[in-house]
Formats: sequence, structure tokens, C-alpha cells
Amino acid sequence: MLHTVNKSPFEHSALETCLRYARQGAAVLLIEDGVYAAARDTAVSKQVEEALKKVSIYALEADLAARGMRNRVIDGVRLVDYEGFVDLVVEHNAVQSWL
Amino acid sequence: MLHTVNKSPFEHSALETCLRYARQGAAVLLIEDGVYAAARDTAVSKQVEEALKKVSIYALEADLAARGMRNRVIDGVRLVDYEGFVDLVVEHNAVQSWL
Amino acid sequence: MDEATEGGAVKRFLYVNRKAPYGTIYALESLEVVLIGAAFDQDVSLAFVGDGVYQLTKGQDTKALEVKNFSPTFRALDDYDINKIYVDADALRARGLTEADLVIPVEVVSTERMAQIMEGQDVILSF
Amino acid sequence: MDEATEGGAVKRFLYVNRKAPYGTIYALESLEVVLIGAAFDQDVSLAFVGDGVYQLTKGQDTKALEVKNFSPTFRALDDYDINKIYVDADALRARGLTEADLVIPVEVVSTERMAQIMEGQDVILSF
Amino acid sequence: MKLGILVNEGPYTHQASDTAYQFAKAALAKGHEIYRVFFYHDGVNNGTRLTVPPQDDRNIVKRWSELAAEHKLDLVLCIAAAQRRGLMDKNEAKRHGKDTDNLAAGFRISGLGQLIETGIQSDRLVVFGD
Amino acid sequence: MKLGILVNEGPYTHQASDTAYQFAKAALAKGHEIYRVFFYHDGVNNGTRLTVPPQDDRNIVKRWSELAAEHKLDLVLCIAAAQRRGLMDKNEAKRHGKDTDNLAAGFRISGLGQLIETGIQSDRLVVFGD
Repeated sequence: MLHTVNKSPFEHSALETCLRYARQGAAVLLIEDGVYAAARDTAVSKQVEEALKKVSIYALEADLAARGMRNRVIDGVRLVDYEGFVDLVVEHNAVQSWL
Repeated sequence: MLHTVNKSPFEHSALETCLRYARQGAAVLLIEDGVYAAARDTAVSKQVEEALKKVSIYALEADLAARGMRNRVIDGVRLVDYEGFVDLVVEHNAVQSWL
Repeated sequence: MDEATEGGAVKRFLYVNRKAPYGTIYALESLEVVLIGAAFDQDVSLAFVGDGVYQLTKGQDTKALEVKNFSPTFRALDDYDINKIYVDADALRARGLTEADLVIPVEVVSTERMAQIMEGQDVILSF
Repeated sequence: MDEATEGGAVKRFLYVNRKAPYGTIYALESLEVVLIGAAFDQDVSLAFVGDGVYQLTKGQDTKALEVKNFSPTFRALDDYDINKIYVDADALRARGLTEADLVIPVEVVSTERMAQIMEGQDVILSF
Repeated sequence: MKLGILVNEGPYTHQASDTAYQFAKAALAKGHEIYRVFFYHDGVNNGTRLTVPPQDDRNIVKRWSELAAEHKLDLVLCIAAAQRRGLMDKNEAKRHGKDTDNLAAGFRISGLGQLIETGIQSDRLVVFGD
Repeated sequence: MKLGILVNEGPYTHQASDTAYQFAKAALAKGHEIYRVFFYHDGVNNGTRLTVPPQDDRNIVKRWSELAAEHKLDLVLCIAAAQRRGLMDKNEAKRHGKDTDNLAAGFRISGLGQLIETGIQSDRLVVFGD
């Protein structure tokens, strides 16, 4: 299953809730304000690094770049463009948006 | 100063941020989904009870009733109607809405 | 993929409800989708997680807000043969609620069980 | 209440910025208020708390989103004599940011100091 | 006392416009003056005359129009926000070559300066939003 | 593959409509089919022809209309959500005694059943919202 998260982890519970339900081997795609979770050395980066042991984490490059976070990404978080987003949707059986 | 909070404390950081900035003697009015913070025996009720030592906390009765929370309110949280809301605005020098 | 999905006849639809009622309209409008969707004879489940559990609380009285109390409508779901209604146990507990506080009978499930339920769906509508 | 407010001549306006840019329009439209407001010769301060600090980060490149990068506009604030710009120290720290990561010089303040600043205002516009 | 109100969200989706309306009504009932209600961001969507809410629901737009008529309220939509979101009066429609406008009775469209003015002229400004 | 898209927020205020548009464009570029784009909640506000965004900004509504024309996309606004928020086509305007409609080119208004159908007929449904 592919999960998408579009909220900042500092202001909303969406990422935390998503990670509680995401099962071993699932993919999590960070988009829009959700990409702030992909940044290194923040109050939530440990939580994201821990989650990487269980799930694959992707971040939308256009959203990272817009927010000046393109060069701050945690090791192991993979960047995708919109076509990569489409590929992730195609590769997984269903998509759960954590709005 | 009067602070208003309209977000659920379980999903958003608004209440927590508000309580960090609210100073001794300030008033906090919970409205809309913010009234869930006024309920007893929840994961955030201790935080609210602690805050009562520093600030006055009010909750909009119409919003509590709509959500079935009218009879679950923490001791010390005072209920107001819309006219009471107006009075709080008048009594304080400025209003800060934590949206 | 099982036969049903392969044939395109019946799909497993999951509605994930995560928002409290009245502060925003998502809860009400989601329920409208569920009711319309009931006519399509799909395999429907509802999940209530996070603040979504507040949609089901007893004793809602919206008169002073001048909006419609839509919580009784959940009781109609059974008439539409929608009875797979899952509520996250942790979400209830964090909010000081129990099954007895809810307007309809539900299945209270663990996070792990809820995750399994989500995993088994074809279409997930989240609001 | 001081003389200025009594006379109605000059009020202390505080703009409280708490939302990240681009995910929603609040940050951009708030900045539009600040720029228009600059013509009114009031006593203006800007506070950046929580995700609001992200509005000020260097290196924003919005080309792939096809939206306008409005972060350079903050540099124009000084031309309008808006230079009381306060940033919450804890908000920066939690996000792994320092003053050096921001597009304009700001005053990084403690929570207590920010609370004082808020307390001293006549009009608080929060977005 | 003179009160100013800022509404940042549209009708129905968020409770902001409902709360602002109830607040305004209560303030008027207590004898206060509403200097202006300013609609910004999606708040401008409160000013469309094309809503047709379900019969058992409140009509948020009409309720504002009626309150304005009764109490001579000044209901102002921000012009820049309105342009982005498709709200216009007859003048704006003409100016932009549109074939129609959609503004409801009792609302007018004006600049952001009117919000600043509301802050200056009102004893209190209260913000309702998401 | 056949993809369905649900957009729950209006133009400009939330990024949802932008992301959905870029996703749709990328999917079409890769040779996928878009079964339907369904607009619900405030998403119906994407279908107004009365927006006039700033000249240096993207025109979100026009962009959807053009993508629809180019790829024969089916852009559907939920009728119940549209009624609450003031979006209507000529038929709806007539039926409700309104003097005008405001629907943009390439959009049509229909029932929620079309969303369920999108879920049934598409291989994947992707939701964009707040």
C-alpha cells in the first residue's frame, strides 16, 4: 500500500497517525507541507529515521525544492518527481491519503 | 489578553502553542473543535488542568453541546455562550486567534 | 487480487474518517458519500481513527449552532447493509471514550488489526 | 493604554505567522496584508512562530510547482520601515534551522520574550 | 464598543463563518457596534449569491445579507482574494470582460486597506478562520 | 492503467488542486488514462469561470479546462457540494431561479454516484485534499 502525507509533522498528527498504521514493506510518500518531515536534524527526524526500518519513504522533489529543503534530506528518503509519484501509485495496490 | 483556540488538541498543535505563549492571568477561550480540550479524562486533560493554574480557561457552550461534550467538562473550565464570548473580547485589551 | 476485483464486479471500499464533526464539513459530506455509495452493492467498510471517533458520540445537540445534528444518520447504515464499522481502540482511549459512548454498535480494533483492514482494500476514500 | 492608542493615531499591529508557505496560501496572502498595511503608518511587528519560520528559509525554488517564490519579498519589508521581525527560537531549533538559514535579518527571541511582545499589541492579525 | 471582525474561511466547509455570524449577532444584541466584517482568503466565498443549501440547512450567505440589511453592517470582500477565487461584482465583471457577476446582496468588494482600517478604527479585532 | 482522481479543496487556498493537476499531467504523459477527476467539498470551487488570478500567477481553473480539452478529461463537480458553495451550470441556475451560472469550460456537474463509479472503474483512486 502507498500512503501519502501532505501535512507538516510539526503542526499536525497526520504523519504520526500514518506511521502507526503503515505496515512492514509499505511505502510512504511525503508531498506538499508533508515534505518537511524529510529534513535532517529536526525534532521529528529521529521518528522518520526509525520508520525507515519498516517502510520505504519518498518525498516529492518539487515540494522539497519549493521549500528550500532539497539539500537537507535524511539519508534513505528517496526523491521522486510527479512521474515517480504516478509510478508509485501504479506499483501499489491502493493509495491511502492521510489528509 | 484573550486567546481563542478552534482546533482539536489531538490533531493540531494550536492549543499547545497557545498555552506556551499565554501568560499568567491571560484568558483562553476554546471554540469549535477546540472545545474537545475541555473534556475530562483524555490524553490532554492533564495539560489543560495544569494550564488552569496559570490562565483562565473558557469553553463555548454551543460547541460543547453540539459535540456531546457538555457534561464532560473539566472542573474549573468555565462555560460561556456567544454573549459571554463578546464580553470576554470586551474585557481584554486584545484577541489572539490560534487558528 | 481476488476474483471479485478481477471481474470488476465488487470492490472493497474503505471510508476512513479522521475529522471531528461540525468544526469542518468533511464528516457530514463523507457520510453523504457512504449513503450514495450504498446503492452500488460494493463491499463497504468504515474506519474511524483519530478525531473521526467523535463523529459517533452520543448526546450531540446542535440547536445552538443552528446546524443539523447528523449523528442519528449513522443508525441508518445498518438498513443499507453497511455493518463493517471499525473504530480504533487507541483513538477512543486517548479521548476518554468507550464503546458505550457511541451511537451505533461498532467493532473496536487494535492499531494492528486496523492496519490489516486498510491493507485489504481496493479503494480508500479518506476525508 | 498609552497616549498613541488613546488618540487613535498609531496602533501597535502584530502579524502572527504560523503557517508554512505553498501548502496553503495563508503565508502569501498575509504578506500582502503587511505590504498594504505599511502605507498606514502604524507600529508594525511581525512574529514567526511554529511552521511560520519556514516562510523565511533561504533557497526556495518553486519552478517545478509553477507558483511564485515570494520569499524575496520579505527583503522589501525594510524599505517600508518594517523591521521589528521576531522569530521564535524554539520553532527554529525544532526544525533544525538557524538564523543563517533565513532570507532576512530577524530578532530570534525566547518564548517568554515573544509572549511579552504579543501582550503589548493593540491589534493581532493571525493567519 | 466598536468591534471589527475578520472571516478567513468560506461557508459550510469550516465553522469560521458560522461562529463569526453568531458572535456578530450577540455583539449587536448587547448593543455593541460592528465597524466592519472583512472577508479574506476563502472567506470571500461567503459573498456569492449562487449558493443553494439543502432546505433543512441554514443559508449562510443569506443570513449575512439579512444581518447587514437589519443593522447596516459593512460586509467587505477583499478584492485580491476575490479575484483569485471567482467572486465579482458588476464593475469587476465588466473590467475583466466576464459575462456575469455573482456577488450577494449586502456585500461589497474593496481593497485590503479596509482591513487595516478596521484594525485602526475598531476597539477590538476578532479573527475567525481555519 | 486507468486512474481516478478526487480533489477536495478549491484553487489557490490549498495546494491540493495544484498537486492533482501535476499528477494528472504526469500520468497522461506516461500514457495512463484518467477515468475521471471528481471535485468534492471545496474542490467544486475549481470549476468557476469567474477567477481572475494575478498576471504573474498560474490560472488554475483555465489549466484544468485546457487539460480537459486536450485529453478529453471528464471533470465532474459534485452537485450537492456545488449547491452549498455557489457553483452552478445553466440548468441548475434555471432550476433554482438564479439569474446566472458560473461554470467554467470543460467541467460538468453531476451526482456523488460518479465518485463511487470512479472508484469502481479506475484501477487506482488518488485523493488530494487538506
